[in-house]
Amino acid sequence: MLEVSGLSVAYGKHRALDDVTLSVAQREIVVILGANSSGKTSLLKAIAGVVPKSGARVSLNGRDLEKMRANDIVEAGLALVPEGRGIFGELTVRENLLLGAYAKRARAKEKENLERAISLFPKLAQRMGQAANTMSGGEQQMVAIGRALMSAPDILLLDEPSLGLAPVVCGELFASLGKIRDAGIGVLLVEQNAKRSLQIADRGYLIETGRITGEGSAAQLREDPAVQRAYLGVA
Amino acid sequence: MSARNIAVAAALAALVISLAFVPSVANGYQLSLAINIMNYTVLATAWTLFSGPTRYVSLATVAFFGIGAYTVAVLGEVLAWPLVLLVAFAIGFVLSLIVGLSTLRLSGVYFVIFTFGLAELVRQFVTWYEVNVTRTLGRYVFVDITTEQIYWQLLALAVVVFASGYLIQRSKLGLALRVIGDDEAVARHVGINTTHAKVVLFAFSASFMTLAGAVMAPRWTYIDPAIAFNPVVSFQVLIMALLGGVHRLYGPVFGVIPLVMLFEVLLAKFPNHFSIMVGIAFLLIVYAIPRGIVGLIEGAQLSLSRMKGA
Amino acid sequence: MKFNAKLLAGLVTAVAIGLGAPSLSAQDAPKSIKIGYAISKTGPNAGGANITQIPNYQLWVQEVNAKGGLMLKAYGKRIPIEVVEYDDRSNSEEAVRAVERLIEQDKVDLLFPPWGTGINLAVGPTFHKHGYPQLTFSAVTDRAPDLAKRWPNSFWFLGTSKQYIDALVDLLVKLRKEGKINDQIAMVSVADGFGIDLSKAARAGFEKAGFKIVFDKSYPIGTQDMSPIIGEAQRSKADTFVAFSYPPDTVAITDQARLTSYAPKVMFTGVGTGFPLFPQRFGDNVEGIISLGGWSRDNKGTMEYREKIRKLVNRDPDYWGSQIGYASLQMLEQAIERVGKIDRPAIIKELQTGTFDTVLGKIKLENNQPKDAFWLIGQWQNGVFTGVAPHRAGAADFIVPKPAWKK
Amino acid sequence: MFTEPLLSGITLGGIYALIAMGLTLQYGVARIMNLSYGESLVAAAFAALWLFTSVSVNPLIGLFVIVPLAGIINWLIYRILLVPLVKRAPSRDALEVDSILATFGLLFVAQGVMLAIFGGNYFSYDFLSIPVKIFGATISASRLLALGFAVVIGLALYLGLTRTRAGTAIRAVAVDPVSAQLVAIDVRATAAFAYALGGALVAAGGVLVSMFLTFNANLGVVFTMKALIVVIMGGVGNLLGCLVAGLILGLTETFVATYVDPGLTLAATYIIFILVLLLRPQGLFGTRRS
Amino acid sequence: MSAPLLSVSGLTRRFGGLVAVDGVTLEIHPGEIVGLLGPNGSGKTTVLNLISGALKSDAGSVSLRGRALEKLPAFKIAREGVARTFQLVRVLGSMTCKENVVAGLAFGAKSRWGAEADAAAENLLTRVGLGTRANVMTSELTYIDQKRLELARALAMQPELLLLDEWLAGLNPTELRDGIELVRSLRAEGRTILMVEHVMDAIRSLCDRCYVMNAGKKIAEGTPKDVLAHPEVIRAYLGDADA
Repeated sequence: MLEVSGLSVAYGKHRALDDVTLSVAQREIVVILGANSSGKTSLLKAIAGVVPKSGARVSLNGRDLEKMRANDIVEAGLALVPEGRGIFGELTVRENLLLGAYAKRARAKEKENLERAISLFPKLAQRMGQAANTMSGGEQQMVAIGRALMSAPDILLLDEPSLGLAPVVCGELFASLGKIRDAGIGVLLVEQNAKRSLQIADRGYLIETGRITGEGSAAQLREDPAVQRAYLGVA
Repeated sequence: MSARNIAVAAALAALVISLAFVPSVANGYQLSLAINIMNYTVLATAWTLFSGPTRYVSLATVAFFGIGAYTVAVLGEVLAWPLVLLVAFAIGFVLSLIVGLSTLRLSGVYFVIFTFGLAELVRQFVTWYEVNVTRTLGRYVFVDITTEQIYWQLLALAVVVFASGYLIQRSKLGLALRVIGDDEAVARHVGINTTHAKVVLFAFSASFMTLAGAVMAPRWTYIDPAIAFNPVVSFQVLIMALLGGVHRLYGPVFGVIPLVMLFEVLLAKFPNHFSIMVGIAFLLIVYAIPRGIVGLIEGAQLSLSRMKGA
Repeated sequence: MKFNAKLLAGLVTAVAIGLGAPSLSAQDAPKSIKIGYAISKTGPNAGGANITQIPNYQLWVQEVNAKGGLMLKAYGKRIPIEVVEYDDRSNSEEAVRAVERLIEQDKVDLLFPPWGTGINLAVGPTFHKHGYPQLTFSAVTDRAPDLAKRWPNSFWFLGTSKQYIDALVDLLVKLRKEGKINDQIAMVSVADGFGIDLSKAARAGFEKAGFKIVFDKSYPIGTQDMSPIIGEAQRSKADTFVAFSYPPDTVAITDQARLTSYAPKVMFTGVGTGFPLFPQRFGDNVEGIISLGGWSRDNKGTMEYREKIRKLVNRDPDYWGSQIGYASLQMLEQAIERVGKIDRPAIIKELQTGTFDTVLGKIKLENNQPKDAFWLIGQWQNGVFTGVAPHRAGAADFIVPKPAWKK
Repeated sequence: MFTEPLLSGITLGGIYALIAMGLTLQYGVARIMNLSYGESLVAAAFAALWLFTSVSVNPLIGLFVIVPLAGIINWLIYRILLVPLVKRAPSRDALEVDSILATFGLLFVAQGVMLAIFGGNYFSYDFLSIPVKIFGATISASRLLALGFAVVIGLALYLGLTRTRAGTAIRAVAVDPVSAQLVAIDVRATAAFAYALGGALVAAGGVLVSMFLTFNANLGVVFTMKALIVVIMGGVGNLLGCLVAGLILGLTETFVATYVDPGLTLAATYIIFILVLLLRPQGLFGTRRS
Repeated sequence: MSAPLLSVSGLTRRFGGLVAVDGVTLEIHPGEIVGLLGPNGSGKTTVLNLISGALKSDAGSVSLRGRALEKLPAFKIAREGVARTFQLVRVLGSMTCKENVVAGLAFGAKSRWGAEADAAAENLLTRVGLGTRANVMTSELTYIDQKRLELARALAMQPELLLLDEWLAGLNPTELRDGIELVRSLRAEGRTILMVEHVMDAIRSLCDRCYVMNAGKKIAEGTPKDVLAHPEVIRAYLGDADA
């Protein structure tokens, strides 16, 4: 269970996030909805320890994360698939995946997790020796998610995984997120594809200019005009 | 012009005039020290002219300095002195234009090492030419230039460098370079021809270095490539400028004076352990004064004014 | 020119007491004689300065002070020596400034010269301007006679490149006449002042004597891979191989020659051949190699000198400049004591005209240069770098051909 | 006639590559522009000399003492001297400038310590200076050995970096330090390790070249610059680039010396270096930094 | 209808295997405010980069009043009369606000310098609501003020065409209102603007016409009301629930 409360992030004078509180349980998909620049990416980065946060309490299964460095947070069981994927372009797919299991918590189960990642994304099996930056966007996204799964996380954070993907690929991707949840992992998803993400999500938060302005079950949010407004403005 | 500007200008003029009288009060050693400070002031300020705003770290200083010195070695006894200086300036300018045009694609450390390679290449070519064509290595420079004259020439050169720097800073070119230093993409999108601006400035900076080399050459009687193209000069200039602070025109002076003095003290106190002491002094500077001496002063001023304001 | 204030006061007192009164008294004597030097302790010149020059300075000062100092007749007592030293960082500009500092700030009575041709020339005008004798023994330049005229205070102990080349050519001509070598020479030189000056003189000298230079190349300073050069020389079929090299290249050239069993009948290598490093590195294989300098095997003073240096710095002096340097210091010592006070013009005069007893024997300078005072060409023979040319009394027989390399 | 310059060019190039490999790690992974790099090499050469002449330990055995020791010392240097700079640097460029300044100071300290111990004299000792004939060309066993080591070390390094978990982590840090922390890599510890490994490699280079080069305490800068040129020409952080650039420079030197003029060897290498940069500003095997 | 100010035709740009902009064609007439919409990663910013010369196109043409721009370097395009702001605000950090604006005044086709430029800069700063902050360092500014400053710098170039890249993004509701007012006042001056924007309220109230992109291709054009009701646009934004 990931619990975040009172999280704020500022870049210089610009306050990107203001007093955000949320939680993600095992075996659930939580989606953060919101227009561009509303602070979604900052939220994930702050939780993962990549950008400094102020005044937050972040805990994972009862362990405090807020003072930890990013690499220790991964060890604690939280993995981030960053926006733009953050894969190691010059390294091969296999190397990228195996690096995912660099965390000590995941080393023992490296083989198992690799098999699991490949069964999730069978396409990768034929591409293991290829340099990651020579692959298509969708395949790169698979590598990124596969790599994150290799660290055997309890909670997986995904930042706009559908970005730049063709619709068909996007569909496969979302289907795989369901499987990941079913494997017992909690997923926190930042996504602008609101409809599709609400279809697979259990719950969601709506975030606007750095603040949480709404939350509810996926069903509630699907019907909520505020969501549409956040994306398309007042009709 | 405000009253303050007039006061500053008057103070600077007074400073230059009093500096001009240094040779009449100083003994030979003190004059020599003054020459050293003046020489490095010219070099480090010229270096900062280009590297300060653009943030290109150049190790080619000695390439131009050495070319200036060699111009004197070759032409010193043939041409009238002002002509020699003119030729040196012209050679420096043309060469630096070529270099500038060809190197601006390089960034970061690639540029640093490229400029170092350039200096060494010039040195190797001069050596090879002297060895195989003129069949002498090492030229004797018997030019009738006294130490006092060298000092005055350097002083004049320093005034020219500062004046050019000041004018450039106030010119569109100066603004263009500051924009480039802050954000090259923005610079292009406000209509700045970034290549042009950088090359012109590089050429100015390099020509001043060439002139400094030409003015200094009569100090040594004998010039060979090892003396003229001593890479230590490039490093020393870089270090002095960075220590002083490169975001102000007068910054390097604050690096030159303390470092020259430090070297003098250490050379005298620790003739056998000079290296160790310089190294330690250096590390202390890097850790204690990360933003250069001017940064330190400005920081202190800022906190002072904040205290007053509070 | 500035007078020593005490000296001036002394003079005034002397005049006041009365004409013809006895000279200065012991009370007026300075506490010490200050001698200063700036030398390359760091930078590329440090290697040479450390071998040839600095130990001499240390040894001489130690010996003089052990005697209680220099005997100054004017005060009727010995005055100890005090040393001020700086590091010129192998940089001409630093050297000029350091010398000025020694003169103006430290007010030294006398100066020792720096190391190397370039830096000695750079500080020349400063020595001259202030009237300090400059006894260089690590500069080889064909301009030495001109310079001595231009700066009469300067003394050029190591001679001109022409002197060395003449001696070498004489030696080679003799060998050729005896049919021991052919008339072909392979020559390489380091692309630095020393190598170029000597190779230029050698080119003229060899050609004039009817030798053919079949291989003639220079290489950049710092080159340590000598295989292309030795390969070319080997293919040239010349009996004589001449390298005007610096210490690291001297070692590299010798090593490469030994590796490829390149054994020219006459093998000449440059600076460093006379350094202790050389026999240390190559052992018996140094036998027969020739270079600049050389010692007389039967000179007792020479061997004593070597012992003293060994005791001081725990290694041998070099076999070229070291001894000459020491001799120059002995001359300075005698000149000062003869003058009896620190009167630099008088000391310079005495150095120019006097005859001195030194480790090299009696020396009298001509045009500020020693003549025939030391060996120009030496050869490693039985573990001693022995003087073989110019041909004069005590010259050892030249071993030719150079013995084959031992593995 | 042709094999001789070829062989000595390859040997020389191999040695250049060997000298540069450590730097490409230190700069490519730890982002430290180490100007005191050559001093590490000279220090190792002195250590080998001392072991050989005073304690009669053969330099090849000496490697086993000197290399780990150098690794430890460099690790300490990183942890104590450089970590504060890494922490305070707001950007990679700032760290580069700071590291240039700091290691410049370090250069002087290291050089000064060596001067204090050994003076400015030249040193050279005789070890394995025996001729070996290959394809009609003669070469010294010590140089050949250095080439051999360059190949072995290069290969071991290559395999280590590509086939092991730690090695892959090092490459990951070089490629993208931000993402590296997202796979639980402790970037700072990895950088320290890479820096130490680089220091150990250059020490190995120092021991090997001490067998045939004449050196003194002032020679470090020469090696630093040679290594920098190889690294920059090959492309920062790229081992293959190091090897290729080293070989190009070595072959250029010997071929120019043999067929053109020994006086132009260095000029030729600088020309090639400059041309490479003008045509490929990121080096032969480098990737463009956005 | 008047002749177009900007016409873009068949504009294409690839990054590796990805076609970021795929044969985009659009036209902007003098005095229009045109919106360029589309979900993240659809290629909008790339289009702006291609027009302003920050990137070179692989195919297609861009012309301003009939003058071809696609081969020109960025600084020449700027001098031809195209000014822009950046997605992530880019003010010049070592300078004061006034100097930032002078940077925009000094190098354009109608370059101004010296006292004239100082006066113009102060006017522009007042124009965007930073009149009192002329001598403040940019690092002291709040986010919205940095955006204002960036706009002032772009206006300083007296552009024929102004490109705004998510200029309204990241503002809180009050700031957003001010921002929209500011852009609206530009329209009143008769400026021609191409804006990439996600804030739909702003689009609705500001734009005369819109183009919508998805996956590098243009998928719709028309008035804001029409395109935002376009099923394909809605699908592009909110996702296709059925796929």
